[in-house]
Amino acid sequence: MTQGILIKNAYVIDPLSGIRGEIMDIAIRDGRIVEDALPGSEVIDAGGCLTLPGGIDSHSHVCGTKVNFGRYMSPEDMRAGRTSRKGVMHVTSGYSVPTTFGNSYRYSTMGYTTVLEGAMAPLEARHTHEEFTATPHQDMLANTLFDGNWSVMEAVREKDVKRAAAIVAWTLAAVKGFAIKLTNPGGTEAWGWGKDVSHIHDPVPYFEVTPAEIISTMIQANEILRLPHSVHLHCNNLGVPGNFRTTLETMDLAPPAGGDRQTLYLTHVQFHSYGGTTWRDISSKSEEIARSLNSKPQVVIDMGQIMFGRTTTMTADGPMEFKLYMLHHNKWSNHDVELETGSGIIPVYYSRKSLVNCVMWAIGLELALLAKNPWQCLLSTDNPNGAPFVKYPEIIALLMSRRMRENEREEIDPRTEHYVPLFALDRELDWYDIAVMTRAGQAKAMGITRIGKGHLSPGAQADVAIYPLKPDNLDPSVDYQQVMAGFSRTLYTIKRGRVVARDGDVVVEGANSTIWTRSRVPPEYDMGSDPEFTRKFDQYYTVRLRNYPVQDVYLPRGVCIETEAAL
Amino acid sequence: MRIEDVVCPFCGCLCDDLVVSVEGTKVLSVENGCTLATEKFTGDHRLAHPIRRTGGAWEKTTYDDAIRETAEILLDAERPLLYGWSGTFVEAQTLGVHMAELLGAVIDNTSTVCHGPSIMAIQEVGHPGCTLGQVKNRADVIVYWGANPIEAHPRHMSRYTTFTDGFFVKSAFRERKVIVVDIRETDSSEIADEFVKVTPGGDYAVLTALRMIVRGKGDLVPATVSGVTREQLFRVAEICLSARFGAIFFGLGLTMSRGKSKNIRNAIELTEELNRHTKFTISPMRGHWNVYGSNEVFTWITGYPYAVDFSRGIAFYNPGETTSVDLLRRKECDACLVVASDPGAHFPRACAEHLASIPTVQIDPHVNATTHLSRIQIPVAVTGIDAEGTAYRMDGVPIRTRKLFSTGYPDDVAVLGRVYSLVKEAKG
Amino acid sequence: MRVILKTRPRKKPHVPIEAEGIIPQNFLRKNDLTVYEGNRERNLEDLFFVTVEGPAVSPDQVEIILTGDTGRIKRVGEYMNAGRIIIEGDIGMHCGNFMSAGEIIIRGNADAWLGREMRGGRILCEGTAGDYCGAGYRGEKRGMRGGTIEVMGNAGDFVAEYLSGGEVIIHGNCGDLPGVEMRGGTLVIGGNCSRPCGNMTGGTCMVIGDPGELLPSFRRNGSTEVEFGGKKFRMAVFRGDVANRGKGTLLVKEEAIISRSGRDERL
Amino acid sequence: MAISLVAYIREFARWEWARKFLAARTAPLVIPPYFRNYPELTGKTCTHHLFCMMACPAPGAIDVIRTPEGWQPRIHIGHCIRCGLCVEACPNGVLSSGRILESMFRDNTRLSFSFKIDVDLDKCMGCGNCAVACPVNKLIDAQMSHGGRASTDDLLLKLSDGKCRVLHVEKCTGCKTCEHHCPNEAISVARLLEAVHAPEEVP
Repeated sequence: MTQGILIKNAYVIDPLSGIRGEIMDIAIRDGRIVEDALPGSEVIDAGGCLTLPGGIDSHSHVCGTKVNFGRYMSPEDMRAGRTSRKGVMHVTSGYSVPTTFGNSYRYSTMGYTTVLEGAMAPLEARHTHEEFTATPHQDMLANTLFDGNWSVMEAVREKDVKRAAAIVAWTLAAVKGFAIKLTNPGGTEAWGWGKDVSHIHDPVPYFEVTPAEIISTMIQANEILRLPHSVHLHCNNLGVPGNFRTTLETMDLAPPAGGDRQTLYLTHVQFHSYGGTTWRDISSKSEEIARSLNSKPQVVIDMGQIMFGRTTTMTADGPMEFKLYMLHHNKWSNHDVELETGSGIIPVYYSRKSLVNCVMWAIGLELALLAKNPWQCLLSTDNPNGAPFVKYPEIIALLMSRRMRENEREEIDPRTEHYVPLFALDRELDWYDIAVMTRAGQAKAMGITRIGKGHLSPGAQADVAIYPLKPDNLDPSVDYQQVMAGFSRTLYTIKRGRVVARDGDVVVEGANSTIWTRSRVPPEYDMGSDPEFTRKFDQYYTVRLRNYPVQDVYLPRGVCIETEAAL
Repeated sequence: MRIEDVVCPFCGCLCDDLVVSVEGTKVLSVENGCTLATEKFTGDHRLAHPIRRTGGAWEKTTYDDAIRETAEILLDAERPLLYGWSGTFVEAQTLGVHMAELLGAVIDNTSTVCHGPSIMAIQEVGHPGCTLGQVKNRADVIVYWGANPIEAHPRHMSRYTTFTDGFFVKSAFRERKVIVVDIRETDSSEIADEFVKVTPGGDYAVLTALRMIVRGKGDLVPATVSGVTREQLFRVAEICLSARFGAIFFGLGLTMSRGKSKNIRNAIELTEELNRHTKFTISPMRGHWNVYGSNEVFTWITGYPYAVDFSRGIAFYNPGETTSVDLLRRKECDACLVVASDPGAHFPRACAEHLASIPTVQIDPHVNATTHLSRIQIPVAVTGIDAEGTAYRMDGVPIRTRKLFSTGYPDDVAVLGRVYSLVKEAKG
Repeated sequence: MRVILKTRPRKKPHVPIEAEGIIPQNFLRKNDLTVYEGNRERNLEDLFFVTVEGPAVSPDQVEIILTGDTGRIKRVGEYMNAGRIIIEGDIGMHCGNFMSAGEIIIRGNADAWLGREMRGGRILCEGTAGDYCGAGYRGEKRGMRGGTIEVMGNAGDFVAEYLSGGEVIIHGNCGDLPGVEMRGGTLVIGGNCSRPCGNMTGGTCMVIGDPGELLPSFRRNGSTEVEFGGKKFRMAVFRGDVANRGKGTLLVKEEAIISRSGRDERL
Repeated sequence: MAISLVAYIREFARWEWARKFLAARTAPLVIPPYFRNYPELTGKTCTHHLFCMMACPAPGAIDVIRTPEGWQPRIHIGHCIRCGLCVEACPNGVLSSGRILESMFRDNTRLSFSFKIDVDLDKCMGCGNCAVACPVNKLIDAQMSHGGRASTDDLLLKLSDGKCRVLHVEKCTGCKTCEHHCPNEAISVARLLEAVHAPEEVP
């Protein structure tokens, strides 16, 4: 193996470095981008093709208990996408919830090198980490669920922000998590009794705290701990017609931060932007949401785009999945996690014939088109909830081509246009916007630019994707088919300085790392020796405190981001 | 030396609060564990070294030779079966699946003879479940259906359900109602508030009747359904409906009786129906301590929880066709590797006979019924005693077992890793 | 065109053969098909003596005759869309999977999953059929969607599970839970069975013999007269399965109900 | 009819009888020290030891119930045989009957309970139901009642080497919860009631 790689004639867009499309060379050595290549480096001629930092998915469900249960309960889904062992590639199966290697290979061939698992229940963190090691071609991060955490809710009730922060710090370090995830805060605890919360001021049974209080406290705790990412929030009332009000109220909870840091990341906002009162009169409220977003630089969202076809929905939002089940009456799995959170899984089919689905489809696109700043609206499908991530290229094409949207308009329920503003939007995103929405924006929002993610400046991690697209002689608004094909399959995907995928095939065994965070707190805030915390742990969990933390052996290449908590 | 918080590698309860005293490589005492746990820690019938059968007799062999011969047997076979896996840890199971991929083998775990039907039912209708702590802290109604936890999971009731106090259940056995459904009185039915005695094979109809009552179609329920009176059915439905949080646990009495997966499906649909009124969950009582781990590993690598056939390169799954018992009954297999389980004791006679007629290799610490069917046996360390690794509790909570001391035995990963590299070498 | 495939003797006769390539449309141009014996890839000729008689211009004109030790051959006729396959003996699992047109005639017995997820065409089995005849795949919500399966002998358990279209006729007895989860189509059972149509939501099932134990979740809804095998029968009509909000129809012989009424308090 | 009535009066209205009836003098009635009436509440605080119930030989004669003021014994007159054992058994003098308390005080006697717990090791599966349900254990070790882990050896019962072991039988209050909840009938509690002279020190 040569010491390095030199990529010549690359059409580089590197938003974080301010490069908006220049033909240049990129030198790689020892897994990092360097100024100059070593003599004898392997030379890759990009031939003017689009070259971007490795793709980053800031919200995807690919590993862990509920994802695996999605696979477990869906042999019919596994019938699609089966490949046999080929070279270094393991067998893969599945379409909407592929096997770990399936996810990894498909992400790799799309140029993705970093993926954040959207929801990890702390108690079952070990499982997520085990699957991370079986998703070998992406660096992984895990959002850790705190939405129904009893200790946190008690701290919120006592209005003790510092204690909440200390609990978060202890938990993230124990389970090797990356950031705070709140999924329907309070609602998952209410679901322990088969209930839900109906708005952000609706108190949680017994704990008598409101979602708004949980969100605000956790935002403060997050900033006290100086975690790289902000609070990552799945709002209350997902998928309920009229829920845009909840979303707007929630956005108002985000305090402004210093600089251009966000204090709140709202995920899959498409599912939270519905007007109307029932499924019959559901309408798009993307304009209201975008207006609020455009006035709040402290908020970042991702789209949560849905795409037509079959998929599997899975979320920690247990009550929502049950409501969905009652609608579809197909199959339903639920998994409550003691003292922490819940989850639910059901398969769905988004149909072009369904007005509701068409409205949902339009809303996601509208959010991306109406958000003035691409750094504030990232591309996602909340894989696999809106659609499997393999649909990203199609979404990119839709965003870049008005013509493609018009063509799609012919295919969908004709009433859609009365409920959505999509077809009035002329905006077509450019290559730069896409680069922001698929990697640079993610890296910035997740706060991992410092460890060399999402950009190509010297010192950065050598995660590079070269797509068979030549922006100089391609008009994406016309040649959207080519855009789609190009983003589906890189010429080269380079991960930490190694070519991992070439022309759609993975060519090496992977060796990913897992990125986690640890906030140093003063000893009096160490929950591991807090009598009240440990007493409750001993009495109410079913595992021993000593058997709870994820051992280092589960992170063979762990990367820890340490912060100093302001406690 | 006293070692605290030891994880028990016996049943699916995976109790992790044992205190084990050891001296050198000997276990002196086990605290907090049940009889089965203590037996596992203190019992000692370990095979000292690999053995192979020549003619009618056993001869001692080396690890090198045994491993090489195992690889050869597997490489020669046209329909090899890799069976077992529930008594070992996740890392070894992972190797097993990768090996099956390369060999074009069928890989199957012990679900095939226990909760395979439950998995099939879950694949039809899903699984509203929860972790055991959720039951401990909230449940006021507990149903054991076709399960006898006292025998098979002795501490289930005292650690997770009936007797343990939880956050919202301060005085457990006074506040929780226990319903036991079975075809006969059992130890567990002794402590039930309501014992429902069903005629053998009648579970499906009883579940159907309960669903009807919960749905408000109770008028159609006849005076007795499979031996259960209409009055009792209504009483049971009323207890369930008035629960704040109910939990159903089902065992082999439901999975392995007439109707099989359809019984479980019906029970799951009853749970779903009850969720329209209150909160209910349902969970299988998994037997082997890490059988759920093998389901998880198989699933994340192949997409299917058990009975995965790689003979065509891709993963194919079809219980009834690719499950071990069916393969052996049809005499399809021409070689078998048994890891950490005892099919000789659990499989029907015809299957065991076929195992004896083909080259069967067993990787297991102990001499057991399968030893008598095997051509080679390779002893390994016992996970949870002299080896460590990940295991999944019956509710999906992963726990790392502890290694109490070192013996000279290699663990499953060491042995399988060497077989795997030989296979990899041969397959290029 | 007539293609005669006679099995060659094998060293390990129990190892299954997967031969989804054996369908009429594949024999129009070439005979070098791949089949699989266990985990080994084989040429058709390795496992069969192949004789081709006469020409054909379309798959409709192709008739395949399978003879010899055929009981271990799986997936024959999978995705078949025209022509005819005649199996002189027994046939292995998954015969006629997904077939959409054409005809399969089995002179012997068929193993499980006969006509799984079948879309159209006709399968005639002169012997007995195994479990899951005319059923679907694990986790899938729809089984057989069209066509006809006729079994002259008995069939196993879970016949026509998830049936959603087409017709399954079993002249003999069925095992447990025939028509379970049925949602459309027609199932006719000439003989006896037990617990028919558990959890059905749609479709029609008719049991001419003894329906064995009936589930409590069916509501009596009058009676009707049907004809089967040239005889007329007076049938009790049930609607259900009410436990599953079902709107299926189950027809059971009136005499069977009367003779049962002693032990079944509901009727 | 009239004649017989007259005869009747004549027979019974004899002077001798009337004189004796009106003029007789006997010693006043004294309640003997051994007389035991239905037990009454003395107003002392019941500590819910249930010794009264355990000592009572008549089925259903005494209950200890929770009232708004706290626990209190309740006597069911129809069942009570007035043996007074409950009065003697109560460690707190909650009940009184006749002069029992008085004479106990005078003679310095009392009834003492002790318990013997037998575990049939052949039947015991080590399920831990008894140890977790045990109300004494519950007071000593919350971890025990929350899932069966013994965090101390001060417990009355715990699992050791796969069987239930009795560690501190002297802590037993004889409630028999363990016995009621043992699925195998492997554990039994014997109550030993004996009269002792002068309250002994609890070892």
